[in-house]
Amino acid sequence: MRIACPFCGARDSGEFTYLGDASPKRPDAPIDGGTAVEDQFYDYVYLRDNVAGLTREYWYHGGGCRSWLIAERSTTTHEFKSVTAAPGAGAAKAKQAGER
Amino acid sequence: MEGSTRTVAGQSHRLGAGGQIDRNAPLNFSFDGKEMTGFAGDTLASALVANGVRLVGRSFKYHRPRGILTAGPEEPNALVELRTGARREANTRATTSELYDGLVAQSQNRWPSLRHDFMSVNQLASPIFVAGFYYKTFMWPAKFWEALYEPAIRRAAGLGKTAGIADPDHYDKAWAHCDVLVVGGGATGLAAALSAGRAGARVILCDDDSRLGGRLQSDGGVIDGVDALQWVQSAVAELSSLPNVRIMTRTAVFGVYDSGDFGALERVNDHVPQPPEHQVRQRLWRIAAKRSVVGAGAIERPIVFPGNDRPAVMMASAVRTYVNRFAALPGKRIALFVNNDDGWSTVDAIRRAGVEVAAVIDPRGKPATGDYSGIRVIQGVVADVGGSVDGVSSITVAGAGGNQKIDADCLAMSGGWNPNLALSCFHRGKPEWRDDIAAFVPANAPAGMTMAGAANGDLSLGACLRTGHAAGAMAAAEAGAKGKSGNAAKASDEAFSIKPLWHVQVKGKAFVDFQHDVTASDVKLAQREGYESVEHLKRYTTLGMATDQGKTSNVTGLAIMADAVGRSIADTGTTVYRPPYAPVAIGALAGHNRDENFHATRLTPSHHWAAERGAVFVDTGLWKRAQWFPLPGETDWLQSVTREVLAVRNGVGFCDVSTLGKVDVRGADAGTFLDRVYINAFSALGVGKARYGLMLREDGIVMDDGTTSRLAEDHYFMTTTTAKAGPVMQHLEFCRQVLWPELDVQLSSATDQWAQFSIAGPRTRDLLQALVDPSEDMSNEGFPFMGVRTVKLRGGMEARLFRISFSGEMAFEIAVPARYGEAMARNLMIAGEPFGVTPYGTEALGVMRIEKGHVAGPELNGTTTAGDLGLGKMASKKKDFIGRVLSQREALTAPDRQVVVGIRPVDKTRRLRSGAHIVPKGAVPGPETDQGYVTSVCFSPTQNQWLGLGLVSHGAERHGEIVKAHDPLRNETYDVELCSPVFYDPEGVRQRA
Amino acid sequence: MKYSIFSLARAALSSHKNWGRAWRDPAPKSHYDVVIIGGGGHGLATAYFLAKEYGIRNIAVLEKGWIGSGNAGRNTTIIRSNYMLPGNTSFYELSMKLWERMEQDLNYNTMVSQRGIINLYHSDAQRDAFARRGNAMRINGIDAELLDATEIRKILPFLNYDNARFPIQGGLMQRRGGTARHDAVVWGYARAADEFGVDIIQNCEVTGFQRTNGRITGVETSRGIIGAGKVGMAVAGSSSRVAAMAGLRLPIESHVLQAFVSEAIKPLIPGVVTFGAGHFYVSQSDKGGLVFGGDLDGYNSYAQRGNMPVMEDVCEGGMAIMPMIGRVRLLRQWGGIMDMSMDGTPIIDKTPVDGLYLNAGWCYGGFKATPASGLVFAHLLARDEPHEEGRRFRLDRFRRGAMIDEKGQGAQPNLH
Amino acid sequence: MPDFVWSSQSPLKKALVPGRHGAGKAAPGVSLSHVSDIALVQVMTRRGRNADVAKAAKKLFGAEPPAALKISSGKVVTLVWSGPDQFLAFSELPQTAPSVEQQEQAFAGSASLSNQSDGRCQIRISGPNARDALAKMTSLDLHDTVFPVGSAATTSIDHTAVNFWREADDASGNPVYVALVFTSFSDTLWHLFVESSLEYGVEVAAIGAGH
Repeated sequence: MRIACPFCGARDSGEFTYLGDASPKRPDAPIDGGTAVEDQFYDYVYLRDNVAGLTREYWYHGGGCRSWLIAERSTTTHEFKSVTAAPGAGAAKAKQAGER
Repeated sequence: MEGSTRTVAGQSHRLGAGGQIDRNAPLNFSFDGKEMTGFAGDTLASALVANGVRLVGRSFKYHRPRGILTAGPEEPNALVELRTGARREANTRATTSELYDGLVAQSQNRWPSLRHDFMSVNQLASPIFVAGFYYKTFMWPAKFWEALYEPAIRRAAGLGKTAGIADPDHYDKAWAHCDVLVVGGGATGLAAALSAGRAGARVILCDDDSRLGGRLQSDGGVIDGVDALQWVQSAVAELSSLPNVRIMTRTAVFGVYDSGDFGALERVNDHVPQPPEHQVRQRLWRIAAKRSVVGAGAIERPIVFPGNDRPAVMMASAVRTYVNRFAALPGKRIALFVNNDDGWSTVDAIRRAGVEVAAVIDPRGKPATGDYSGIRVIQGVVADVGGSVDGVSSITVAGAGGNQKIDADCLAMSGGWNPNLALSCFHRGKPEWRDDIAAFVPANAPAGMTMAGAANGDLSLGACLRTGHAAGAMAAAEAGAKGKSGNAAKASDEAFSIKPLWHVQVKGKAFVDFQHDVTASDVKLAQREGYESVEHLKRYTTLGMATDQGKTSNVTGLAIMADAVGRSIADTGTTVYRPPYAPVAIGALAGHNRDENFHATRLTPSHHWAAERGAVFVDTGLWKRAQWFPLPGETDWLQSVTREVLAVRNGVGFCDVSTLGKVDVRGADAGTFLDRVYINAFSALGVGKARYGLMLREDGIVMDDGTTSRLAEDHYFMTTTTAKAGPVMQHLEFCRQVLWPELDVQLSSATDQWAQFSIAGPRTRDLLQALVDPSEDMSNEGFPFMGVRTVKLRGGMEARLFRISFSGEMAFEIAVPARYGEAMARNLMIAGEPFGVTPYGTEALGVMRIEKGHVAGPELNGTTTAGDLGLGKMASKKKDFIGRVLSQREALTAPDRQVVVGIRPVDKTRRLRSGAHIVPKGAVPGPETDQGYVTSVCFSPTQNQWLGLGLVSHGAERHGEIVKAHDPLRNETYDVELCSPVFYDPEGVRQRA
Repeated sequence: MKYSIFSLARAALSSHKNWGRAWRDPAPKSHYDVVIIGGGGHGLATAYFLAKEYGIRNIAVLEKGWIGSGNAGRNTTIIRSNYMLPGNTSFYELSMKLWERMEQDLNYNTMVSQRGIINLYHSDAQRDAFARRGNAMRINGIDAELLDATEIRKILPFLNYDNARFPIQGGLMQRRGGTARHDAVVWGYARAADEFGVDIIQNCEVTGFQRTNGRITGVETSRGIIGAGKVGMAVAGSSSRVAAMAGLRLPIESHVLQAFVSEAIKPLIPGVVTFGAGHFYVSQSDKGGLVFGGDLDGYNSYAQRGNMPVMEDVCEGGMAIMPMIGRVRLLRQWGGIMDMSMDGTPIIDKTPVDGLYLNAGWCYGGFKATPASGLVFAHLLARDEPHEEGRRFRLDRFRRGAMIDEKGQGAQPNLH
Repeated sequence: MPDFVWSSQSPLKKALVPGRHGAGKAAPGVSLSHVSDIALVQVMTRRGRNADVAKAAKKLFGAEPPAALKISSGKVVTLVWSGPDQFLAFSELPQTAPSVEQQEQAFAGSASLSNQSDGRCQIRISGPNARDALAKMTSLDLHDTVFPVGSAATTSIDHTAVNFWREADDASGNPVYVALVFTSFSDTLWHLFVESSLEYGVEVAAIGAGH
């Protein structure tokens, strides 16, 4: 399997590490958020859509340029539809996660 | 060659002329101890055929005598143990093993000999040994399964014996890249490679055989008006002249994986007795291809009738291969049993070799075209095969006029052709049924793959050349090649007609899967019992699960099942095709990475120095670390370690700690970044100061700890544990790039840049005074606890010095660029010599951290919280950090959690062992009384007893309580006292001295 | 017909013409007391125990393909109860005890073979971790032995003791561990459940749930609507997909785990050998093939196939520890869809949806759990309260922070 | 007071055995060499400061920061692309290259620097069979059209990250590649380089101190 790193081009999957679903966003965590924030974090950390089909997911090109990537990939065919850089890869200046 | 039946001396069945063999290169070989001779260009199978050998093996279950069925990788019967000693290879197909001088082969799965195989008594019990019989019996008494039944079954099963000792040969792996991968070097593949290569595409052409040509080597023909073999020669010459084409013979493409990756096995040196020096036996190729053309041909299928497994019943195409390519005669009076036109072409081959055609049996009668004058043709079927262990002597034919017996010493059969479509199905694409050729054809090939020629159901030579050319041209264009592909080669489109005949339904054992002894009646039994899904059929009868993966049997088996169920073959479908297409040696899949090269080895900057001093090394992840430094006269590791600990506690010692992960954290927001990563605050840390930090995973569990220093306003230097250096770096980059891209922070691993040594003990300052430049103030005020700065060393060197302690002693860590690591070790020895300086290893390091109650890997086990480790108070209440929220969950803050405590045996002479569980004194050990366990132990020279750390429920409140350490694995139970984890200098006076 | 050597011998006289179907092929009825989705080992065992132990006979097991076509038919057939954490230890031991009497219970030879399992260790730290585990097993009444290198060498003389990258120091052995014939387990439970009147309905895919006032009242299938008093899901590999039809998100990811088998060779390896440091475990089947595997491919997948890096990684592990297998050939590779939970431990619980019960998250450990999973899930379905041995496998444990994390990897399923 | 000598040590001091190894007697198919004294600084652009970094690099090294997947050659220093908005400033002439302090000054505020002069080990591989040997180690496509002179990549060898680039061809027109491997892995990886080359015949040389 090869993954097209937006910086390095197509590379053997052995250079990459998989993290998981890129859809969940880390919730804001006010210090006094109480159990409501726990609920949000529980959802963020533990619950997954785990779809059979196209997903957005995090890959890390740790065996290469050390960029975090967001790939659109099918879990049924393993085909990559797109691979883009995480908002903060390189010297990119983003106000917050998700901006690009 | 016409009429030349004279044979070669000593090779009873070798034609006097013809064939692609080198008669000037005779090769000696032996089979079951019998010496024989063949020629260069032979396979083991063709050499056996040429020597008149017909019995070559025994079947899996019934131990029936078996001969050579095919001439290719689909062979189910002719499996041998090839080579001897450590190089013995079980289950090696004689049909694909190239002959070399001195080859030694043994038949397998027989005792005491192939001819007289004791286990052939199984045939007597065969009425009971039907499909799945073992699921219905061997159940009583229960204990007899492991004791009696199973060992007997295991001994009887299996096929060949492996060497049982390490494989002495080398393997490696390599990558290759191309625009167009062409699989198969027959007519189709050559045409595809030519058209793609001419267009300018980077082409790799792979063929399993030692020479290109595929079936053209066996069947000949006329292409572009010349003899087919001549055409092959010129095609190969043209391909070789193209710099963008790479030809890989003896290379089998065995699998297609994601995004156009293919696996292929090159048999680099299987055709010689053993690999030359510096060369590998086999090489695994990972081929990355933009497009692929698969011209893998087709496989002829047997017909199922009683006696179809007798030696010298052979596929018709194999008969042609042996006669034409190898000038070897499978028989001297050959009968044919065919149901399709292609099978009839065997008649010509036999006639040209000057051998008698006993008869041709075809349920359709004589075909419409072709000159078969003088040939005895019987419209009918073969109902039985007579003979002995040495094979066919007669066949019984059932025709319109009843049964008749015909003398023959070989029966060539053809039930039609199955396109070799496995590669197209490895991504779980299902093939489609085509009635006109009575076969499955590819339908859903993986993206980028084009099936062509016979593999796609185009069985005529003309069609192979046309479709191969077109597929190659298309693939090249899709891959971006701009050149012209030229014209396709031309050959005739011989007619192909077939009348499906799967099974001659008469009484007698008729085999579907030869190797696994699956008969037609087994298939029907499975159907009666409800195992009618093809996958159930396969699993219940083991059809297609032998070493040939059912290449000659799967389609036939499911056709018989379809018939039994009353479904069409198309509706019945196939089982899932699974790679590898042909079996691959495990050694080749491992390549270089075996034995000591299994994983890379990391060496510390002082490694060679430590080795010179006789250090004993321990594997810590990939690192080799000095575990202790034995001195002459020391006989026991504990003696050495105790000496090292006492030397530190009473004087000074040093230890290479370069393996700790080190990260340069820089940027305007580096402090904020660390505040969010660690549970405690770092933005307020002063420049020139170090602080212990603890980081959590987002689920609130401790991830790692370490000391992080502030070297400049925008420069922190983080250390991680040795084990977690990689995962922490990945985590930090995730935080930087994904979670908080708004922060200006840059990360760089500096682990390998620095040689870092811990120097510890009350004489540390004395040692350092000797080492550092006199201008450096090393007093407690001038260099306080947790201070950090760069110092000048004597002799013209600079070092980073950190006043941190893991041992509880007055200690520093000193870091210099890695190239000076060895010099640093030597200079520490020199500087510390007056103070009895002692190098110490990881074991002494561990002893001292346990004495001091510092947690490490065994406590940071991925399930403990900061609170569990007694570090809950470190967590800032003013800021958010990774893991904060979920660390507050009820079960992670429950009062009965297992927390870190000190543990010391009440009997001071008793050895404490890690892994012992803790139960209340007086309680019966059981799930309800199991309260924790011992995580780390050491013999403490300062306390003069074994002691340890543990995780124990309510542990913090139970200091002073006597409990039991329960260690049933080592038959030990003894009293221990729970106590504070800090055994040594609990006030921390020494490290601040 | 009862299976025995005598019935076999009698059948032989009539050329085995009299054997009937091992289980019936009924058309679905309009309503069942319990519908179990998933005709794998767990689903069929659940039906068997519901009928046998809890007296519920009006049961359907719905299978979208052929029974055993999921992970029951795609595993490395290992059985063991060498777990260390409360919740796991006694559950898997219950399973082991059920394995030990399975053939007699089912009248089907599932070839349960207790030839032993050995987990090798290569460092003091690994030894200590195994000591903790082994002692936890012993405290729970489970057999375990900590062996040193000399003892390992007696049992496994063929391992690499000369030049291994990570020298073998010893191993944790469970002699009662071993293997069983995976397909036979499916068929045995199917046949036994069928005899109690359970309808096993193949080629019947569930496409939706019927709900009344929020409660599940039936399932929509490719063979029509089937009413149900209760619905139990035992569809490891597809748990998220089926749960999504009921509007549920689960703490589960689907991952591919590959396994491999070699050509059949004469007996070489006695029991199960696990080389954890090298991501390699192996046993030898009764037919003679080496059955082996290693780590997950590492990415979410429903494709039921993997890639080369893991195949290579696993073979590297094999050659590191067992260099005698260099010339043995890998015959087949396959991939199963692992229901990876967030702590590596299964879930057997009611769901927030009334009438829908969940058996999921088996990671790569589902096969060995088959009998106990069936019994515990049957108990839950019959009694509406957890079985004693399943009481910790709750769905809400992640929210509460009561994870059962044997490997300590946290909410990162591909690391479990 | 004792004398302290600070002699530098190559991480390949044991692994590297100069001379001719492997098959054949004729010209070796592969040449392997190691330069022990290198200067290497990782330069990582701070957020949004690419223009400043380009200016500073031009001034200090006489070279633009390298384009993605390329090297950029200055007078003494080669700038090797090592990821988005970062590069390595590499030199085999550390005495004449700008010092780390000079670089820190030049990039103050615009880039974060990390001295890696001892964190990486340089290995040069060349010769008619260099590509064949490398094909066993790297999944990169090294075909002339894909990886011409001046190309750079960050990739992995034996599961270990390396920086890798192609220099000008040698006098015989054979390709020349340079790999920077992590120092602690260098002993292991050197053995892999040698083993992969043995079948072609390999000439091994060490350049610089510490052997």
